[in-house]
Amino acid sequence: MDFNDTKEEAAFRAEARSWIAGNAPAHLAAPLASSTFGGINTGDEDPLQAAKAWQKKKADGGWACLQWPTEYGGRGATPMQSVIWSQEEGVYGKLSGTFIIGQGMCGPTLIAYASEEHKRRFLPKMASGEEIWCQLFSEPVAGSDLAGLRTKAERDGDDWVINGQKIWTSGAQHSDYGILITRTDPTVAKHKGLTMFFLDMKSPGVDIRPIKQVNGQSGFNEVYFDNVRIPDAQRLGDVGNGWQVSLTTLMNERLAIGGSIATGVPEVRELVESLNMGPGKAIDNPAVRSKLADWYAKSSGLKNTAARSLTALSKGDVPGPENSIGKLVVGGMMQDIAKFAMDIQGFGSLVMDPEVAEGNARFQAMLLRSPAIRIEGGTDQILRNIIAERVLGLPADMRADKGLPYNEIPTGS
Amino acid sequence: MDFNDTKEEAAFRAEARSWIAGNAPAHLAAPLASSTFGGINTGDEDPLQAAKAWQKKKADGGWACLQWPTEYGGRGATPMQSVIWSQEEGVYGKLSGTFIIGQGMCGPTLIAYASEEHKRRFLPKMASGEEIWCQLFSEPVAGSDLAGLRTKAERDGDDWVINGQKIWTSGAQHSDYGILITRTDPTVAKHKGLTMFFLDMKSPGVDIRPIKQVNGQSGFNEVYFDNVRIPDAQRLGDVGNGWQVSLTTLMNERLAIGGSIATGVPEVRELVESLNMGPGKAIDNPAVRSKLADWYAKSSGLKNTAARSLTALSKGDVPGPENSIGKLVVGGMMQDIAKFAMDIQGFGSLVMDPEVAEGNARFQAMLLRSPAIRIEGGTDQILRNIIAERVLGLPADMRADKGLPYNEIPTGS
Amino acid sequence: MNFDFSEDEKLVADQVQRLLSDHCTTAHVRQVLEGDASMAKEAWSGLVDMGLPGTVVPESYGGVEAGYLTLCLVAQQLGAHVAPTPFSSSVYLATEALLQFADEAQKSTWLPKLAAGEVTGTLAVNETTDEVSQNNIDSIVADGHLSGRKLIVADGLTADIAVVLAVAKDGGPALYLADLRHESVERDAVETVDPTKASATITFDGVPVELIGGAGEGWQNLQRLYDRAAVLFAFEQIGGAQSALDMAVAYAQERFAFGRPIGSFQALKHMMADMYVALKLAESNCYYAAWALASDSADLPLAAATARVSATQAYQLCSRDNIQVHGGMGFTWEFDCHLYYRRSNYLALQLGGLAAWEDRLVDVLPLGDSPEAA
Amino acid sequence: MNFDFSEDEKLVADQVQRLLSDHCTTAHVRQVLEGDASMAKEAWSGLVDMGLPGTVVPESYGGVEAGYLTLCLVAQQLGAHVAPTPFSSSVYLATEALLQFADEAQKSTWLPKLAAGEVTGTLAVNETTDEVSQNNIDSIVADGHLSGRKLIVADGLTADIAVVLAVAKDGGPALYLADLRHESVERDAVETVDPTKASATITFDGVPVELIGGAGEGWQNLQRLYDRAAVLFAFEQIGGAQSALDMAVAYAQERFAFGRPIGSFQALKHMMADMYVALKLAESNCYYAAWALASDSADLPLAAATARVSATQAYQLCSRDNIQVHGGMGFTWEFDCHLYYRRSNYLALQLGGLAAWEDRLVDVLPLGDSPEAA
Repeated sequence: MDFNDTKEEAAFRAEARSWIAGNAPAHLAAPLASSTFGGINTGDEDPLQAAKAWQKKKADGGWACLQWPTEYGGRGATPMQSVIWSQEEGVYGKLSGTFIIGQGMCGPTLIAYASEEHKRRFLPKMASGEEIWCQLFSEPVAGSDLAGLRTKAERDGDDWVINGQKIWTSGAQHSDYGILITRTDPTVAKHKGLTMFFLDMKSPGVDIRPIKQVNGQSGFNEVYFDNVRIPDAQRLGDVGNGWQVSLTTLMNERLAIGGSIATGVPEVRELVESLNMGPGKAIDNPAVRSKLADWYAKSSGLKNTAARSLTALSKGDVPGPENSIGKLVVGGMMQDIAKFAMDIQGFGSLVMDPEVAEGNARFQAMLLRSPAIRIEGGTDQILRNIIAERVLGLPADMRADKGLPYNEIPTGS
Repeated sequence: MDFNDTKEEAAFRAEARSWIAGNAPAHLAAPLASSTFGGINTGDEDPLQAAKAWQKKKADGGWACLQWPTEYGGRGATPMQSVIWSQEEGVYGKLSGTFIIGQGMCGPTLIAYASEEHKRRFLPKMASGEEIWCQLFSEPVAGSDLAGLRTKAERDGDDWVINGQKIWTSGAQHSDYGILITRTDPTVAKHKGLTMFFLDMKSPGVDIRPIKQVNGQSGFNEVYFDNVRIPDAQRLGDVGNGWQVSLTTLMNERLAIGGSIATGVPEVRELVESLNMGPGKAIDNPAVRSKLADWYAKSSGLKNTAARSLTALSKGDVPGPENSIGKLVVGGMMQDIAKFAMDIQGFGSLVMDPEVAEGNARFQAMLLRSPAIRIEGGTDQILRNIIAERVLGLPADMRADKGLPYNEIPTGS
Repeated sequence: MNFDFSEDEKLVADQVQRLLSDHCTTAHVRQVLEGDASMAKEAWSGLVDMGLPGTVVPESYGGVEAGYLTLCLVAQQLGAHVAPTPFSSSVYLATEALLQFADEAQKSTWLPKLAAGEVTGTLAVNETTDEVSQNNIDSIVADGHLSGRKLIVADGLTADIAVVLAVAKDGGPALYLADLRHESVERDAVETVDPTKASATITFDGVPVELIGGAGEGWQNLQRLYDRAAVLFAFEQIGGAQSALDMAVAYAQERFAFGRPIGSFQALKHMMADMYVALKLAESNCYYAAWALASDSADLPLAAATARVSATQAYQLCSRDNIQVHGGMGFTWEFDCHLYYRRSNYLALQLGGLAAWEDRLVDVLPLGDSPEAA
Repeated sequence: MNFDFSEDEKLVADQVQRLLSDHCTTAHVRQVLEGDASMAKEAWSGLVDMGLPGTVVPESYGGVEAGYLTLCLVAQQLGAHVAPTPFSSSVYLATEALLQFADEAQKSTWLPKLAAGEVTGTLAVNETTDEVSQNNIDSIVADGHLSGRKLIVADGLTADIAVVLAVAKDGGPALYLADLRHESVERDAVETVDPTKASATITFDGVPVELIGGAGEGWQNLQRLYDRAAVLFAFEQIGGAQSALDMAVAYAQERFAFGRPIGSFQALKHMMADMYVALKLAESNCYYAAWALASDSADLPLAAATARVSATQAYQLCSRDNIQVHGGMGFTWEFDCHLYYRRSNYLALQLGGLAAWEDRLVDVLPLGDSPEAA
């Protein structure tokens, strides 16, 4: 067991650090560091343009999508090198949010299922941020029950014609391409009649409508498909094999999301060290200390779990469903932190005006954004099911849809 | 809304108080008050004899089973009078534990289903404590799934012949009679083939074996039936109607158990007021204060909920499943209290010797006994199901045994 | 003993319920949320028409003298509808402060107007983002004029008058009455998690004020006022909690996943059962606190803290897990879940947060009073 | 970076696992529980035969010098089997104290015997039922003789020697070494929630002792010792938690109710998922603490407190909810659930309770170190 860099790792780290020192947008460091939860702060610059600029520079320098093969715009790096890069990239990593879904989920799916020609055409521009990708999976009737989706794809000559609606599509409004799962056969069991494609988001018949969230932001969208045509060449995997393809994507989602995760612990710690409470500072209050210790232990446990996964990955193991715990732990913890942080300040903590209550908006942002963590990308309930069934080997839930063709499953309407 | 006694209530209270002052075993008050959780302390006296003596005296004075009709040994009192009596009986009420199952559950079942002759024969002696009753419901294969029971009753002339095994029978070892639910038809759906009886616990073929619990006590028993004969006259309700009869019993269980419930709150409060912790007493510690306040609010909520139920009962309402919350709240709370009380004392709290650590055994007793609260008489999980389905109207769980005859239900073996 | 509200009291609650069902739908609440209205005007007019701002004001001051039990049930309905009206600030805080501490002249001047809804009032206390204490009040009154800044005042944008905690120049803290329409008062809208509460920062620059209650008694009187108001806010909280729970249950019955209603999954059933339990405990504690308030019981400080603690917990739990039951829809602007979530978090902090009330509960817990549930 | 144990280290753990599977079954544990044996003798002999009491003792003192990482994995196995042996007291506490603080002569005298299992040791600290502090140690050493009473000493019934915290007559607290076989030592068995821990009250009536470490440094040295031992106890805790979770999962798969395995009900599935999460977090924190211990990192106090806090929580949760999964059977004497429940509660308090360790964690948290999970 050794936490220090090996000689090779140290050399790689030095190289990364030196390149970053010479190329990163230093003027953005301060605003990025003050970003509140659920948004990034790039000062006077347009966030999307700032993100694209940094991504392009990284790609040109050979520092984008490190683990991808070089011919697809990557560096052919090891998982460990990828982590070292993230550590060194630090605050500038906040600029990558726009590209995570494409690079973390769509990219690996293309690598596994697209034609060589498509890979060489699309992956380098995905890596460089010149083209942004989104993932069109969830539907109004198919959230936790993803395989219950309805969006229809029908064969018409060399094309497929798509009709239906997707929801919760992050970044659809500025995406160039997307991967799309559809139902091609409603008469077989629900997991069996699905097919995956990728498409140009500017195709005729694609209509993107932002969803306003509780926190006022609109990171998600509804996407409507009205006779949208996709060439069969853009099919990923076999007809009827879409569920297996989606599992590739979702397995990579766990890696992408689990990779770096905000917990709220640094923020609450900073608060309690400065906040007055009774005769002293909040950090002197035993109730505060007890909670801070528990939260620290949890966030430390996640960090150390990630380090173990990384070691396993370095040895060639495939990351398993045990990586689902990060989001499960953080969702509840951040809700607790936000509530507690505001509670110990009392009524005044409700004020969001940064001139009178600097930093307070952080906890309000967490309060309004954290409920979504417990839902997006798999609810707490689905994650517990995954852990129980796939890690612990407990039996599956009873299935009301077992053995039924998709079009005979009860829908309540 | 008025918390004061009405004139009639005040008169009744005075009468009860006066009778208790003249008749209660005052020498037992101190030991009873120091009883630890899960046991009663009657000093040098045998607890069972002390309990029987007090019960007999109450019955002779007309203060037993207050709400029963006088012809069955009761007083024909109102629910409110019954509560006033309990308040006045105070610490001596701890002597009633032995009789609760008989008087609280078997009695009401007999009143509803037994013949007039049997009621006049058995109820007065149940009220006076001269005969103790138990309830033979749960089985090794039928805990939460009570209706899945196997104990077989077969008709033979005017008798029924019983074979099988019951478990978790409180007080079977000193019971004279019991009510027993059996399966009389395994070829119909599981709720439909059940029949209820009462029997003499001294019948040939009844074998009672105490179950040693984690805390070393043996309040529960296994009871084996080997060709035990019960006259058909001792059947309660129709053949095949046992499930409905059992619901009468179980509805009264909620009342009996919900009626008075130890929470652990007074004990922990006493501890934190005297325990040294850091520079002051534990009660000065904000972490302790926060927990104490939450526990107090919960126990107060239960007390006030009971008062609301009593008001409803006084107005003629039937107590509903919402009374299930008491045990659900207390089970988890007492576990938390025991753990916390020991935690803030550290290693020394493990010592049970009353000479060196007076009162400590209380929390150890809670620690070892409280896991059972979350299980006995309906697990936390079953209670949450009851609240969700019967109070909130949410849909039932999917049933693997739905529509199956009892003898075709999967058992895993 | 009779631990229930009377038929007359319930009748008033039913009337309020009907009023709010018509004039305080979530569509009305959203108008205020999105800045298209400053309050739910028809709802407020309806409450005024029913005389409810004067529910506990004596008839001699123009009130209807219907008692605190009635007021509790009114509060429960307002909470259930997330009502954006100045009712709580004006009635539970300003009117109550005058009833408890003002002299005859002050009562005669203001109570009839408050009872008639001609003016609305509020309470101005907090000046910093630390929990309020005697040591962080810097507003000062000298020669009958108030100067200072109150960081957050509920309904501060719309109120006409305010009861203000300030320090006398040569004395301790005291409560003062200020007319917010005075030219030396400046109000700035303040953004909070619940924009329907019309919160403001209010700056006083030498505003003439009158002392209410004893000089130097401001802190104790504030505690007394908080104890009383806490009971009413707790009823708003359980009203809101019930609505959030009802919303969750309804959605779980109609939404299907995996071929069955999501309410048939134990994970969600048990979550809602726990919401119910928290609400039921809070509700029963509120009932007791209502009795203590209505009967001027010595138990009021403990009963109020107990109700407040459990009602805050219940509303925060129910509003939070209602979102979870709704899944992705739960955190959209379009669904109503966030109305309850916002209000629950606002109410949890108005009058001070949970930690402060837990501390107060233990403060007022008399020795030897640790009830077993009877 | 390589965040895993080596093959050699795992090999030792496997050997211990095999030893304990044979000689430390729950039947063996029950012999001690029910007073029919004072320890699991074959298991202890086996551990001695493998040289494990000397795992971290230098070869020059007769140890095998296999390192702390190995010792952590041994501890995990002992925890998994709820082993009733004097290992933890003798190795993590007594041997460790001598290794850290003793002088050459003391080491030469005692370490070879401890490493060979010829003598066993323990640590004697607590005198009251308050959490231990510098202010509640009344045992006193005058002229090299110790008098006082230690309320609870783990393995105090069987240990040969003890490291004792006491106050020098004219100085501060210090650690002393006492031979428990001396005639002026009286030991009384003490009943606790876990009778397999051979706990004793020990009274010293003028027992000759030697100072270990600096005079007046007893309190700081105790903290240092606790930091080191906490890592090893945390490994025992996660070992036990894993066994409790495994037991729950196995039962939930085979027990049927309502025509299906109870493990198919979400209420139980999710309970076990939460047990797994708590365990996984604790396990990862333990790994880091093992590294900090083995590499003498400056991070040790923080890493130890972090591992201790999460391991205590994980074991208490897993042992408690294992009972719940077992339903009625879970609280019978016959089923093994209570073995884990007892041990989890004993281990949670030995070295001080959770509140004390949470406090310590925040004490040693360096400014600016609040990791996001990377």
